[in-house]
Amino acid sequence: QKVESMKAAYENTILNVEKEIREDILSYVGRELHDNVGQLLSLAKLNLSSSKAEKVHEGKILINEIIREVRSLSKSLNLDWVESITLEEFIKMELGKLESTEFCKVAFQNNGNPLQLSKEKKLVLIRIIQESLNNSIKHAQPSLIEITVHSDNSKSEIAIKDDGRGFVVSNNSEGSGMFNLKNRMNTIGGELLVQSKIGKGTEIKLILPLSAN
Amino acid sequence: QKVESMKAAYENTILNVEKEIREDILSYVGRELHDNVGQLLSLAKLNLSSSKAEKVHEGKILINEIIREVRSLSKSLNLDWVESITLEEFIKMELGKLESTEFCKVAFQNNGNPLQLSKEKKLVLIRIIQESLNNSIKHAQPSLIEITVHSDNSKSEIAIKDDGRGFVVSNNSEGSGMFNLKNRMNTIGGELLVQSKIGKGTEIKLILPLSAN
Amino acid sequence: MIKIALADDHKMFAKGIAGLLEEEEDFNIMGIFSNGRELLDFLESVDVDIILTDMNMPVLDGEGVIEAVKLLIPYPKIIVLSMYDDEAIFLKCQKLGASAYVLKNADPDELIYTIREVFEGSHIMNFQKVLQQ
Ligand SMILES: Nc1ncnc2c1ncn2[C@@H]1O[C@H](COP(=O)(O)OP(=O)(O)OP(=O)(O)O)[C@@H](O)[C@H]1O
Ligand SMILES: Nc1ncnc2c1ncn2[C@@H]1O[C@H](COP(=O)(O)OP(=O)(O)OP(=O)(O)O)[C@@H](O)[C@H]1O
Ligand SMILES: [K+]
Ligand SMILES: [Mg+2]
Ligand SMILES: [Mg+2]
Ligand SMILES: [Mg+2]
Repeated sequence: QKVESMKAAYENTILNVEKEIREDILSYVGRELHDNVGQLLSLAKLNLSSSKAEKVHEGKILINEIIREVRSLSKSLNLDWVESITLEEFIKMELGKLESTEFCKVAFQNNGNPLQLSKEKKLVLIRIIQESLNNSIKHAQPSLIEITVHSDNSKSEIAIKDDGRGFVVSNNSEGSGMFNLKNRMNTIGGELLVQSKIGKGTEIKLILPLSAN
Repeated sequence: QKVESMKAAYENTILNVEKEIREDILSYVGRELHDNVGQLLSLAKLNLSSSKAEKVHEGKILINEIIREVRSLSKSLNLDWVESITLEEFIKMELGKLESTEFCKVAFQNNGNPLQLSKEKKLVLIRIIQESLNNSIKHAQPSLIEITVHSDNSKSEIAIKDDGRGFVVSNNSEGSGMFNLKNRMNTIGGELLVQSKIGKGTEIKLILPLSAN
Repeated sequence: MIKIALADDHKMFAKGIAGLLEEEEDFNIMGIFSNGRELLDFLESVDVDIILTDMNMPVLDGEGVIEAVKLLIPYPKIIVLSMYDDEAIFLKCQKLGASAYVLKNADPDELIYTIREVFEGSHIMNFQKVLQQ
Protein backbone atom coordinates (compact mmCIF):
# COMPACT_ATOMS: atom_id res chain seq x y z
CA GLN A 1 0.00 0.00 0.00
CA LYS A 2 2.90 2.30 0.80
CA VAL A 3 4.42 1.37 -2.57
CA GLU A 4 1.10 2.28 -4.18
CA SER A 5 0.97 5.71 -2.64
CA MET A 6 4.64 6.36 -3.49
CA LYS A 7 3.93 5.42 -7.07
CA ALA A 8 0.94 7.78 -7.11
CA ALA A 9 3.08 10.60 -5.71
CA TYR A 10 5.71 9.92 -8.35
CA GLU A 11 3.22 9.98 -11.19
CA ASN A 12 1.61 13.08 -9.79
CA THR A 13 4.97 14.84 -9.65
CA ILE A 14 5.74 13.94 -13.26
CA LEU A 15 2.31 15.14 -14.41
CA ASN A 16 2.67 18.46 -12.61
CA VAL A 17 6.18 18.98 -13.85
CA GLU A 18 5.13 18.37 -17.43
CA LYS A 19 2.23 20.76 -17.03
CA GLU A 20 4.42 23.48 -15.61
CA ILE A 21 7.03 23.09 -18.31
CA ARG A 22 4.32 23.35 -20.95
CA GLU A 23 2.82 26.37 -19.21
CA ASP A 24 6.24 27.99 -19.15
CA ILE A 25 6.84 27.38 -22.82
CA LEU A 26 3.44 28.80 -23.67
CA SER A 27 4.07 31.99 -21.81
CA TYR A 28 7.69 32.23 -22.96
CA VAL A 29 6.70 31.93 -26.61
CA GLY A 30 3.78 34.32 -26.14
CA ARG A 31 6.07 36.88 -24.60
CA GLU A 32 8.76 36.43 -27.24
CA LEU A 33 6.21 36.83 -30.02
CA HIS A 34 4.90 40.01 -28.49
CA ASP A 35 8.04 41.58 -27.10
CA ASN A 36 10.66 40.40 -29.54
CA VAL A 37 9.27 39.25 -32.88
CA GLY A 38 6.53 41.91 -32.78
CA GLN A 39 9.02 44.70 -32.17
CA LEU A 40 11.46 43.43 -34.80
CA LEU A 41 8.59 43.35 -37.30
CA SER A 42 7.61 46.92 -36.46
CA LEU A 43 11.19 48.03 -36.87
CA ALA A 44 11.52 46.18 -40.18
CA LYS A 45 8.37 47.85 -41.41
CA LEU A 46 9.66 51.28 -40.46
CA ASN A 47 13.00 50.69 -42.15
CA LEU A 48 11.47 49.31 -45.32
CA SER A 49 9.40 52.45 -45.76
CA SER A 50 12.41 54.72 -45.61
CA SER A 51 13.53 56.54 -48.71
CA LYS A 52 17.17 55.80 -47.89
CA ALA A 53 18.58 52.70 -49.56
CA GLU A 54 20.68 51.97 -46.51
CA LYS A 55 17.64 51.83 -44.20
CA VAL A 56 15.76 49.60 -46.62
CA HIS A 57 18.77 47.30 -46.60
CA GLU A 58 18.67 47.22 -42.80
CA GLY A 59 14.98 46.31 -43.02
CA LYS A 60 15.81 43.30 -45.19
CA ILE A 61 18.48 42.17 -42.76
CA LEU A 62 15.88 42.40 -40.00
CA ILE A 63 13.59 40.08 -41.94
CA ASN A 64 16.35 37.46 -41.87
CA GLU A 65 16.69 37.91 -38.14
CA ILE A 66 12.93 37.51 -37.72
CA ILE A 67 12.95 34.35 -39.81
CA ARG A 68 15.59 32.89 -37.49
CA GLU A 69 13.66 33.89 -34.35
CA VAL A 70 10.40 32.44 -35.61
CA ARG A 71 12.11 29.20 -36.56
CA SER A 72 13.63 28.80 -33.12
CA LEU A 73 10.33 29.59 -31.39
CA SER A 74 8.47 27.09 -33.50
CA LYS A 75 11.08 24.48 -32.49
CA SER A 76 10.67 25.23 -28.79
CA LEU A 77 6.91 24.64 -29.11
CA ASN A 78 7.48 21.15 -30.32
CA LEU A 79 7.92 19.41 -26.98
CA ASP A 80 10.10 16.73 -28.56
CA TRP A 81 13.04 18.89 -27.59
CA VAL A 82 12.58 17.72 -23.99
CA GLU A 83 13.34 14.19 -25.16
CA SER A 84 16.03 14.98 -27.66
CA ILE A 85 18.13 17.26 -25.49
CA THR A 86 20.53 16.22 -22.71
CA LEU A 87 20.29 17.97 -19.36
CA GLU A 88 23.70 19.50 -19.98
CA GLU A 89 22.46 20.99 -23.27
CA PHE A 90 19.34 22.27 -21.54
CA ILE A 91 21.44 24.03 -18.90
CA LYS A 92 23.63 25.64 -21.56
CA MET A 93 20.52 26.83 -23.39
CA GLU A 94 18.96 28.40 -20.29
CA LEU A 95 22.22 30.11 -19.35
CA GLY A 96 22.56 31.28 -22.94
CA LYS A 97 19.11 32.92 -22.78
CA LEU A 98 20.06 34.66 -19.54
CA GLU A 99 23.32 35.88 -21.02
CA SER A 100 21.65 37.27 -24.11
CA THR A 101 19.30 39.41 -22.01
CA GLU A 102 22.41 40.78 -20.28
CA PHE A 103 20.81 40.13 -16.94
CA CYS A 104 24.06 38.89 -15.40
CA LYS A 105 27.18 36.88 -16.19
CA VAL A 106 26.80 33.12 -16.39
CA ALA A 107 29.14 30.18 -16.14
CA PHE A 108 28.79 26.47 -16.76
CA GLN A 109 31.12 23.77 -15.50
CA ASN A 110 30.71 20.18 -16.43
CA ASN A 111 33.03 17.42 -15.31
CA GLY A 112 32.96 13.71 -14.79
CA ASN A 113 30.70 11.36 -16.75
CA PRO A 114 27.78 12.56 -18.85
CA LEU A 115 24.48 12.34 -16.93
CA GLN A 116 22.40 9.23 -17.52
CA LEU A 117 18.75 10.05 -16.83
CA SER A 118 15.37 8.60 -17.57
CA LYS A 119 12.99 10.96 -19.35
CA GLU A 120 10.96 11.45 -16.16
CA LYS A 121 13.93 12.33 -13.97
CA LYS A 122 15.22 14.66 -16.63
CA LEU A 123 11.85 16.45 -16.66
CA VAL A 124 11.88 16.88 -12.90
CA LEU A 125 15.46 18.17 -12.90
CA ILE A 126 14.70 20.55 -15.77
CA ARG A 127 11.85 21.99 -13.78
CA ILE A 128 13.82 22.32 -10.54
CA ILE A 129 16.68 24.03 -12.37
CA GLN A 130 14.22 26.41 -14.03
CA GLU A 131 12.67 27.27 -10.67
CA SER A 132 16.05 27.76 -9.02
CA LEU A 133 17.12 30.07 -11.85
CA ASN A 134 13.82 31.94 -11.55
CA ASN A 135 14.53 32.49 -7.86
CA SER A 136 17.99 33.86 -8.57
CA ILE A 137 16.55 36.15 -11.23
CA LYS A 138 13.63 37.30 -9.08
CA HIS A 139 15.25 37.64 -5.68
CA ALA A 140 19.05 37.71 -5.84
CA GLN A 141 20.22 40.59 -8.09
CA PRO A 142 23.38 38.57 -8.76
CA SER A 143 26.29 39.54 -10.96
CA LEU A 144 27.03 35.90 -11.71
CA ILE A 145 24.98 32.70 -11.94
CA GLU A 146 26.95 29.51 -12.18
CA ILE A 147 25.80 25.94 -12.74
CA THR A 148 28.08 22.99 -12.10
CA VAL A 149 27.38 19.43 -13.11
CA HIS A 150 29.48 16.63 -11.72
CA SER A 151 28.79 12.95 -12.12
CA ASP A 152 30.86 10.03 -10.85
CA ASN A 153 30.17 6.33 -10.38
CA SER A 154 28.13 6.78 -7.23
CA LYS A 155 26.10 9.97 -7.78
CA SER A 156 25.30 12.99 -9.92
CA GLU A 157 25.46 16.47 -8.46
CA ILE A 158 24.11 19.66 -9.95
CA ALA A 159 24.75 22.99 -8.24
CA ILE A 160 22.99 26.24 -9.11
CA LYS A 161 24.83 29.13 -7.50
CA ASP A 162 24.35 32.88 -7.50
CA ASP A 163 26.44 35.61 -5.85
CA GLY A 164 23.40 37.73 -5.02
CA ARG A 165 21.82 38.99 -1.82
CA GLY A 166 21.14 35.62 -0.21
CA PHE A 167 18.40 34.93 2.35
CA VAL A 168 17.80 33.28 5.70
CA VAL A 169 17.00 29.72 4.74
CA SER A 170 14.99 28.67 7.80
CA ASN A 171 12.56 31.57 7.41
CA ASN A 172 11.80 30.88 3.82
CA SER A 173 12.10 27.24 3.03
CA GLU A 174 8.90 25.96 4.64
CA GLY A 175 5.53 25.81 2.95
CA SER A 176 6.87 27.55 -0.12
CA GLY A 177 8.00 26.86 -3.67
CA MET A 178 11.34 25.77 -2.29
CA PHE A 179 9.62 23.13 -0.14
CA ASN A 180 7.90 21.85 -3.25
CA LEU A 181 11.24 21.53 -5.04
CA LYS A 182 12.68 19.51 -2.16
CA ASN A 183 9.68 17.25 -2.27
CA ARG A 184 10.06 16.68 -5.97
CA MET A 185 13.72 15.91 -5.61
CA ASN A 186 12.83 13.34 -2.94
CA THR A 187 10.18 11.77 -5.15
CA ILE A 188 12.81 10.89 -7.75
CA GLY A 189 15.05 9.44 -5.03
CA GLY A 190 17.34 12.44 -4.71
CA GLU A 191 17.98 15.28 -2.34
CA LEU A 192 17.96 19.07 -2.53
CA LEU A 193 20.17 21.19 -0.28
CA VAL A 194 19.94 24.94 0.09
CA GLN A 195 22.84 27.04 1.31
CA SER A 196 22.46 30.78 1.52
CA LYS A 197 24.02 33.70 3.38
CA ILE A 198 22.84 37.30 3.41
CA GLY A 199 25.08 39.27 1.10
CA LYS A 200 26.98 36.20 -0.05
CA GLY A 201 24.56 34.48 -2.39
CA THR A 202 22.76 31.18 -2.65
CA GLU A 203 23.64 27.67 -3.71
CA ILE A 204 21.09 24.97 -4.52
CA LYS A 205 22.56 21.48 -4.69
CA LEU A 206 20.74 18.63 -6.36
CA ILE A 207 22.10 15.20 -5.51
CA LEU A 208 20.94 12.10 -7.26
CA PRO A 209 22.49 8.74 -6.27
CA LEU A 210 23.38 6.69 -9.32
CA SER A 211 21.11 3.90 -8.06
CA ALA A 212 18.18 6.30 -8.44
CA ASN A 213 18.99 7.20 -12.04
CA GLN B 1 -16.35 6.17 -1.05
CA LYS B 2 -18.22 6.18 -4.32
CA VAL B 3 -18.43 9.96 -4.04
CA GLU B 4 -14.65 10.03 -3.54
CA SER B 5 -13.94 8.05 -6.68
CA MET B 6 -16.40 10.12 -8.68
CA LYS B 7 -14.65 13.23 -7.49
CA ALA B 8 -11.30 11.75 -8.48
CA ALA B 9 -12.64 10.88 -11.94
CA TYR B 10 -13.96 14.40 -12.32
CA GLU B 11 -10.67 16.01 -11.37
CA ASN B 12 -8.80 13.63 -13.59
CA THR B 13 -11.02 14.54 -16.52
CA ILE B 14 -10.47 18.26 -15.96
CA LEU B 15 -6.70 17.77 -15.71
CA ASN B 16 -6.56 15.77 -18.92
CA VAL B 17 -8.79 18.19 -20.76
CA GLU B 18 -6.63 21.13 -19.76
CA LYS B 19 -3.53 19.27 -20.80
CA GLU B 20 -4.97 18.41 -24.19
CA ILE B 21 -6.14 21.95 -24.81
CA ARG B 22 -2.67 23.23 -23.95
CA GLU B 23 -1.08 20.58 -26.15
CA ASP B 24 -3.38 21.62 -28.96
CA ILE B 25 -2.50 25.28 -28.63
CA LEU B 26 1.19 24.41 -28.57
CA SER B 27 0.99 22.41 -31.74
CA TYR B 28 -1.38 24.86 -33.42
CA VAL B 29 0.91 27.80 -32.73
CA GLY B 30 3.99 25.75 -33.68
CA ARG B 31 2.38 24.82 -36.98
CA GLU B 32 1.19 28.36 -37.64
CA LEU B 33 4.64 29.76 -36.94
CA HIS B 34 6.27 27.25 -39.20
CA ASP B 35 3.76 26.95 -42.02
CA ASN B 36 2.09 30.31 -42.04
CA VAL B 37 4.28 33.01 -40.49
CA GLY B 38 7.44 31.29 -41.74
CA GLN B 39 6.14 31.09 -45.30
CA LEU B 40 4.83 34.65 -45.28
CA LEU B 41 8.23 35.82 -44.09
CA SER B 42 10.01 33.96 -46.86
CA LEU B 43 7.60 35.39 -49.38
CA ALA B 44 8.04 38.90 -48.01
CA LYS B 45 11.81 38.50 -48.22
CA LEU B 46 11.58 37.41 -51.86
CA ASN B 47 9.33 40.31 -52.77
CA LEU B 48 11.47 42.84 -50.96
CA SER B 49 14.57 41.72 -52.85
CA SER B 50 12.92 42.32 -56.19
CA SER B 51 13.99 45.25 -58.32
CA LYS B 52 10.36 45.93 -59.25
CA ALA B 53 8.71 48.64 -57.16
CA GLU B 54 5.43 46.75 -57.33
CA LYS B 55 6.94 43.61 -55.77
CA VAL B 56 8.58 45.63 -53.02
CA HIS B 57 5.20 47.17 -52.31
CA GLU B 58 3.68 43.69 -52.04
CA GLY B 59 6.45 42.75 -49.65
CA LYS B 60 5.54 45.64 -47.37
CA ILE B 61 1.88 44.63 -47.39
CA LEU B 62 2.96 41.12 -46.40
CA ILE B 63 4.82 42.53 -43.40
CA ASN B 64 1.56 44.06 -42.18
CA GLU B 65 -0.15 40.71 -42.59
CA ILE B 66 2.63 39.02 -40.60
CA ILE B 67 2.32 41.60 -37.84
CA ARG B 68 -1.39 40.76 -37.54
CA GLU B 69 -0.75 37.01 -37.50
CA VAL B 70 1.93 37.25 -34.86
CA ARG B 71 -0.29 39.38 -32.68
CA SER B 72 -3.17 36.93 -32.82
CA LEU B 73 -0.85 33.98 -32.12
CA SER B 74 0.63 35.70 -29.12
CA LYS B 75 -2.89 36.30 -27.83
CA SER B 76 -3.89 32.66 -28.22
CA LEU B 77 -0.85 31.60 -26.16
CA ASN B 78 -2.07 33.57 -23.22
CA LEU B 79 -4.39 30.96 -21.74
CA ASP B 80 -6.54 33.63 -20.14
CA TRP B 81 -8.70 33.44 -23.23
CA VAL B 82 -10.18 30.15 -21.95
CA GLU B 83 -11.59 32.04 -19.01
CA SER B 84 -12.55 35.24 -20.75
CA ILE B 85 -14.43 33.70 -23.67
CA THR B 86 -17.96 32.26 -23.67
CA LEU B 87 -18.56 28.84 -25.21
CA GLU B 88 -20.59 30.52 -27.94
CA GLU B 89 -17.67 32.80 -28.78
CA PHE B 90 -15.34 29.81 -28.78
CA ILE B 91 -17.54 27.97 -31.25
CA LYS B 92 -17.69 30.98 -33.54
CA MET B 93 -13.91 31.26 -33.39
CA GLU B 94 -13.35 27.61 -34.29
CA LEU B 95 -15.86 27.76 -37.13
CA GLY B 96 -14.21 30.98 -38.28
CA LYS B 97 -10.82 29.24 -38.47
CA LEU B 98 -12.35 26.41 -40.50
CA GLU B 99 -14.03 28.83 -42.84
CA SER B 100 -10.86 30.82 -43.41
CA THR B 101 -9.01 27.69 -44.53
CA GLU B 102 -11.87 27.14 -46.99
CA PHE B 103 -12.14 23.54 -45.85
CA CYS B 104 -15.91 23.60 -46.00
CA LYS B 105 -18.90 25.82 -45.36
CA VAL B 106 -19.84 26.43 -41.76
CA ALA B 107 -22.97 27.56 -39.93
CA PHE B 108 -23.75 28.51 -36.37
CA GLN B 109 -27.18 28.68 -34.81
CA ASN B 110 -27.72 29.92 -31.34
CA ASN B 111 -31.10 30.21 -29.70
CA GLY B 112 -32.58 30.28 -26.24
CA ASN B 113 -30.70 31.51 -23.19
CA PRO B 114 -26.97 32.12 -23.16
CA LEU B 115 -25.08 29.14 -21.70
CA GLN B 116 -24.22 29.35 -18.01
CA LEU B 117 -21.18 27.17 -17.37
CA SER B 118 -18.56 26.73 -14.71
CA LYS B 119 -14.98 27.06 -15.95
CA GLU B 120 -14.46 23.30 -15.65
CA LYS B 121 -17.55 22.35 -17.65
CA LYS B 122 -16.66 24.92 -20.25
CA LEU B 123 -13.21 23.35 -20.59
CA VAL B 124 -14.67 19.88 -21.06
CA LEU B 125 -17.19 21.08 -23.63
CA ILE B 126 -14.50 23.04 -25.48
CA ARG B 127 -12.43 19.88 -25.72
CA ILE B 128 -15.32 17.68 -26.85
CA ILE B 129 -16.31 20.18 -29.50
CA GLN B 130 -12.74 20.36 -30.73
CA GLU B 131 -12.54 16.58 -30.97
CA SER B 132 -15.87 16.32 -32.76
CA LEU B 133 -14.76 18.94 -35.25
CA ASN B 134 -11.46 17.11 -35.70
CA ASN B 135 -13.39 13.95 -36.54
CA SER B 136 -15.49 15.73 -39.13
CA ILE B 137 -12.36 17.24 -40.64
CA LYS B 138 -10.42 13.97 -40.62
CA HIS B 139 -13.06 11.48 -41.60
CA ALA B 140 -16.14 13.09 -43.12
CA GLN B 141 -15.18 15.19 -46.19
CA PRO B 142 -18.23 17.34 -45.56
CA SER B 143 -19.40 20.32 -47.54
CA LEU B 144 -20.99 21.84 -44.44
CA ILE B 145 -20.34 21.73 -40.72
CA GLU B 146 -23.04 23.17 -38.52
CA ILE B 147 -23.10 23.78 -34.79
CA THR B 148 -26.33 24.52 -32.97
CA VAL B 149 -26.60 25.74 -29.40
CA HIS B 150 -29.93 25.69 -27.65
CA SER B 151 -30.50 26.35 -23.99
CA ASP B 152 -33.79 26.44 -22.12
CA ASN B 153 -34.73 26.29 -18.46
CA SER B 154 -34.20 22.56 -18.14
CA LYS B 155 -31.13 21.79 -20.27
CA SER B 156 -28.49 22.95 -22.72
CA GLU B 157 -27.98 21.18 -26.01
CA ILE B 158 -25.08 21.52 -28.40
CA ALA B 159 -25.15 19.72 -31.72
CA ILE B 160 -22.15 19.32 -34.05
CA LYS B 161 -23.34 18.15 -37.42
CA ASP B 162 -21.60 17.39 -40.70
CA ASP B 163 -23.06 16.32 -44.04
CA GLY B 164 -20.11 14.04 -44.85
CA ARG B 165 -19.68 10.33 -45.45
CA GLY B 166 -20.98 9.10 -42.10
CA PHE B 167 -20.03 5.80 -40.42
CA VAL B 168 -21.53 2.76 -38.74
CA VAL B 169 -21.71 3.87 -35.14
CA SER B 170 -21.69 0.48 -33.44
CA ASN B 171 -18.43 -0.56 -35.15
CA ASN B 172 -16.55 2.51 -34.17
CA SER B 173 -17.74 3.88 -30.93
CA GLU B 174 -16.15 1.41 -28.53
CA GLY B 175 -12.67 1.67 -27.07
CA SER B 176 -11.94 4.72 -29.15
CA GLY B 177 -11.67 8.48 -28.89
CA MET B 178 -15.45 8.66 -29.18
CA PHE B 179 -15.85 6.43 -26.13
CA ASN B 180 -13.56 8.80 -24.24
CA LEU B 181 -15.73 11.76 -25.20
CA LYS B 182 -18.88 10.01 -23.94
CA ASN B 183 -17.14 9.29 -20.69
CA ARG B 184 -16.12 12.89 -20.25
CA MET B 185 -19.60 14.10 -20.98
CA ASN B 186 -20.90 11.70 -18.29
CA THR B 187 -18.32 12.94 -15.79
CA ILE B 188 -19.75 16.43 -15.96
CA GLY B 189 -23.27 15.08 -15.54
CA GLY B 190 -24.23 15.21 -19.20
CA GLU B 191 -24.72 12.88 -22.10
CA LEU B 192 -23.25 12.46 -25.58
CA LEU B 193 -25.31 10.96 -28.41
CA VAL B 194 -23.94 9.94 -31.80
CA GLN B 195 -26.11 9.66 -34.85
CA SER B 196 -24.54 8.77 -38.16
CA LYS B 197 -25.57 7.26 -41.46
CA ILE B 198 -23.34 6.24 -44.33
CA GLY B 199 -23.53 8.91 -47.00
CA LYS B 200 -25.72 11.15 -44.88
CA GLY B 201 -23.36 12.60 -42.32
CA THR B 202 -22.92 12.63 -38.58
CA GLU B 203 -24.47 14.44 -35.68
CA ILE B 204 -22.95 14.60 -32.19
CA LYS B 205 -25.36 15.83 -29.55
CA LEU B 206 -24.15 17.10 -26.19
CA ILE B 207 -26.87 17.36 -23.58
CA LEU B 208 -26.28 18.99 -20.23
CA PRO B 209 -29.21 19.18 -17.75
CA LEU B 210 -29.38 22.60 -16.18
CA SER B 211 -29.00 21.02 -12.75
CA ALA B 212 -25.54 19.86 -13.83
CA ASN B 213 -24.41 23.29 -14.96
CA MET C 1 16.26 71.39 -33.87
CA ILE C 2 14.00 69.03 -31.94
CA LYS C 3 16.06 67.34 -29.23
CA ILE C 4 14.93 63.78 -28.55
CA ALA C 5 15.77 61.13 -25.93
CA LEU C 6 14.61 57.54 -26.26
CA ALA C 7 14.03 54.67 -23.81
CA ASP C 8 13.30 51.09 -24.88
CA ASP C 9 14.57 47.83 -23.45
CA HIS C 10 14.59 46.16 -26.87
CA LYS C 11 18.03 47.39 -27.85
CA MET C 12 17.83 46.59 -31.51
CA PHE C 13 14.49 48.35 -31.74
CA ALA C 14 15.77 51.40 -29.86
CA LYS C 15 18.85 51.70 -32.05
CA GLY C 16 16.82 51.15 -35.20
CA ILE C 17 14.25 53.83 -34.37
CA ALA C 18 16.99 56.26 -33.38
CA GLY C 19 18.74 55.63 -36.70
CA LEU C 20 15.54 56.32 -38.63
CA LEU C 21 14.73 59.51 -36.72
CA GLU C 22 18.31 60.72 -37.08
CA GLU C 23 17.66 60.86 -40.83
CA GLU C 24 15.27 63.78 -40.31
CA GLU C 25 17.12 67.08 -40.63
CA ASP C 26 15.34 68.78 -37.76
CA PHE C 27 15.69 65.85 -35.30
CA ASN C 28 18.59 65.40 -32.96
CA ILE C 29 18.80 62.17 -30.96
CA MET C 30 20.44 63.09 -27.68
CA GLY C 31 20.49 59.67 -26.06
CA ILE C 32 19.22 56.07 -26.21
CA PHE C 33 18.50 54.17 -22.99
CA SER C 34 17.34 50.68 -22.17
CA ASN C 35 15.16 51.56 -19.19
CA GLY C 36 13.42 54.51 -17.57
CA ARG C 37 15.95 54.87 -14.78
CA GLU C 38 18.87 55.44 -17.19
CA LEU C 39 16.79 57.95 -19.11
CA LEU C 40 15.92 59.91 -15.97
CA ASP C 41 19.56 59.97 -14.87
CA PHE C 42 20.46 61.45 -18.24
CA LEU C 43 17.71 64.08 -18.03
CA GLU C 44 19.23 65.44 -14.83
CA SER C 45 22.03 67.00 -16.82
CA VAL C 46 20.71 67.32 -20.37
CA ASP C 47 17.67 69.21 -21.69
CA VAL C 48 15.52 67.60 -24.35
CA ASP C 49 12.27 68.59 -26.07
CA ILE C 50 10.74 65.19 -26.64
CA ILE C 51 10.95 61.90 -24.79
CA LEU C 52 10.05 58.72 -26.61
CA THR C 53 9.32 55.90 -24.20
CA ASP C 54 8.42 52.24 -24.42
CA MET C 55 5.81 50.91 -21.92
CA ASN C 56 7.28 47.57 -20.88
CA MET C 57 10.79 48.02 -19.50
CA PRO C 58 12.66 46.60 -16.52
CA VAL C 59 13.72 48.75 -13.54
CA LEU C 60 11.46 51.68 -14.45
CA ASP C 61 8.70 51.31 -17.04
CA GLY C 62 6.85 53.76 -19.27
CA GLU C 63 4.30 54.75 -16.63
CA GLY C 64 7.13 55.44 -14.21
CA VAL C 65 8.86 57.60 -16.78
CA ILE C 66 5.75 59.73 -17.39
CA GLU C 67 5.11 60.16 -13.67
CA ALA C 68 8.69 61.08 -12.84
CA VAL C 69 9.13 63.48 -15.74
CA LYS C 70 5.88 65.30 -14.98
CA LEU C 71 6.90 65.62 -11.35
CA LEU C 72 10.59 66.43 -11.60
CA ILE C 73 11.29 68.06 -14.94
CA PRO C 74 7.98 69.07 -16.42
CA TYR C 75 9.30 70.60 -19.60
CA PRO C 76 9.95 67.74 -22.05
CA LYS C 77 6.90 66.31 -23.74
CA ILE C 78 6.40 62.59 -23.73
CA ILE C 79 5.41 60.33 -26.57
CA VAL C 80 4.61 56.73 -25.68
CA LEU C 81 5.77 54.24 -28.27
CA SER C 82 3.84 51.09 -27.48
CA MET C 83 3.05 47.56 -28.63
CA TYR C 84 -0.37 47.70 -26.96
CA ASP C 85 -3.46 48.71 -28.93
CA ASP C 86 -5.33 48.75 -25.64
CA GLU C 87 -7.58 51.67 -24.74
CA ALA C 88 -7.07 51.25 -20.98
CA ILE C 89 -3.31 51.66 -21.38
CA PHE C 90 -3.82 54.60 -23.74
CA LEU C 91 -6.09 56.34 -21.22
CA LYS C 92 -3.70 55.68 -18.37
CA CYS C 93 -0.84 57.31 -20.27
CA GLN C 94 -3.04 60.25 -21.21
CA LYS C 95 -4.11 60.73 -17.61
CA LEU C 96 -0.55 60.62 -16.37
CA GLY C 97 0.37 63.38 -18.78
CA ALA C 98 1.71 61.84 -21.97
CA SER C 99 1.34 64.10 -25.02
CA ALA C 100 0.92 61.33 -27.58
CA TYR C 101 0.58 57.57 -27.99
CA VAL C 102 1.94 55.86 -31.09
CA LEU C 103 1.83 52.15 -31.87
CA LYS C 104 5.14 50.57 -32.73
CA ASN C 105 3.71 49.14 -35.89
CA ALA C 106 2.02 52.34 -36.98
CA ASP C 107 2.85 53.70 -40.39
CA PRO C 108 6.37 55.10 -40.42
CA ASP C 109 5.42 58.69 -41.23
CA GLU C 110 3.04 58.71 -38.31
CA LEU C 111 5.79 58.77 -35.70
CA ILE C 112 7.77 61.52 -37.41
CA TYR C 113 4.63 63.56 -37.98
CA THR C 114 3.50 63.10 -34.37
CA ILE C 115 6.89 64.20 -33.01
CA ARG C 116 6.63 67.48 -34.95
CA GLU C 117 3.00 68.00 -33.87
CA VAL C 118 3.80 67.40 -30.23
CA PHE C 119 6.81 69.71 -30.45
CA GLU C 120 4.59 72.46 -31.87
CA GLY C 121 1.86 71.74 -29.31
CA SER C 122 -0.78 70.97 -31.92
CA HIS C 123 -1.23 67.24 -31.33
CA ILE C 124 -4.57 65.97 -30.02
CA MET C 125 -4.70 62.52 -28.42
CA ASN C 126 -7.41 60.25 -29.75
CA PHE C 127 -7.56 56.47 -29.37
CA GLN C 128 -9.52 55.89 -32.56
CA LYS C 129 -6.79 57.69 -34.49
CA VAL C 130 -4.17 55.52 -32.76
CA LEU C 131 -5.93 52.43 -34.07
CA GLN C 132 -6.05 53.78 -37.63
CA GLN C 133 -2.32 54.36 -37.75
N1 LIG D 1 18.39 32.78 -5.10
C1 LIG D 1 17.76 33.49 -4.12
N2 LIG D 1 18.27 34.67 -3.67
C2 LIG D 1 17.66 35.36 -2.72
N3 LIG D 1 16.51 35.00 -2.12
C3 LIG D 1 15.95 33.85 -2.50
C4 LIG D 1 16.54 33.03 -3.51
N4 LIG D 1 15.76 31.95 -3.68
C5 LIG D 1 14.74 32.07 -2.82
N5 LIG D 1 14.85 33.21 -2.11
C6 LIG D 1 13.94 33.66 -1.02
O1 LIG D 1 13.16 32.57 -0.63
C7 LIG D 1 11.78 32.84 -0.78
C8 LIG D 1 11.03 31.59 -1.15
O2 LIG D 1 11.30 31.20 -2.48
P1 LIG D 1 10.20 30.41 -3.28
O3 LIG D 1 10.75 30.01 -4.62
O4 LIG D 1 9.76 29.32 -2.40
O5 LIG D 1 9.03 31.46 -3.43
P2 LIG D 1 8.93 32.74 -4.41
O6 LIG D 1 10.05 32.73 -5.41
O7 LIG D 1 8.82 33.95 -3.56
O8 LIG D 1 7.56 32.50 -5.14
P3 LIG D 1 7.30 31.56 -6.42
O9 LIG D 1 8.49 30.63 -6.57
O10 LIG D 1 6.07 30.82 -6.08
O11 LIG D 1 7.18 32.50 -7.56
C9 LIG D 1 11.73 33.97 -1.78
O12 LIG D 1 10.61 34.77 -1.63
C10 LIG D 1 13.00 34.74 -1.50
O13 LIG D 1 12.80 35.64 -0.44
N1 LIG E 1 -17.71 12.88 -38.36
C1 LIG E 1 -17.34 11.66 -38.77
N2 LIG E 1 -17.52 11.29 -40.06
C2 LIG E 1 -17.14 10.08 -40.49
N3 LIG E 1 -16.56 9.15 -39.70
C3 LIG E 1 -16.35 9.44 -38.42
C4 LIG E 1 -16.71 10.71 -37.88
N4 LIG E 1 -16.40 10.71 -36.56
C5 LIG E 1 -15.85 9.52 -36.31
N5 LIG E 1 -15.83 8.75 -37.40
C6 LIG E 1 -15.35 7.36 -37.48
O1 LIG E 1 -15.26 6.84 -36.19
C7 LIG E 1 -13.95 6.37 -35.92
C8 LIG E 1 -13.61 6.62 -34.47
O2 LIG E 1 -13.43 8.00 -34.19
P1 LIG E 1 -12.48 8.42 -33.03
O3 LIG E 1 -12.47 9.88 -32.86
O4 LIG E 1 -12.86 7.61 -31.87
O5 LIG E 1 -11.04 7.93 -33.53
P2 LIG E 1 -10.11 8.57 -34.67
O6 LIG E 1 -10.61 9.89 -35.09
O7 LIG E 1 -9.94 7.56 -35.74
O8 LIG E 1 -8.73 8.72 -33.89
P3 LIG E 1 -8.33 9.92 -32.94
O9 LIG E 1 -9.57 10.67 -32.54
O10 LIG E 1 -7.71 9.24 -31.78
O11 LIG E 1 -7.41 10.76 -33.75
C9 LIG E 1 -13.07 7.11 -36.90
O12 LIG E 1 -11.90 6.39 -37.21
C10 LIG E 1 -13.98 7.25 -38.11
O13 LIG E 1 -13.96 6.07 -38.88
K1 LIG F 1 19.42 64.58 -37.69
MG1 LIG G 1 10.40 31.02 -6.55
MG1 LIG H 1 -11.07 11.35 -33.60
MG1 LIG I 1 9.89 46.92 -23.92
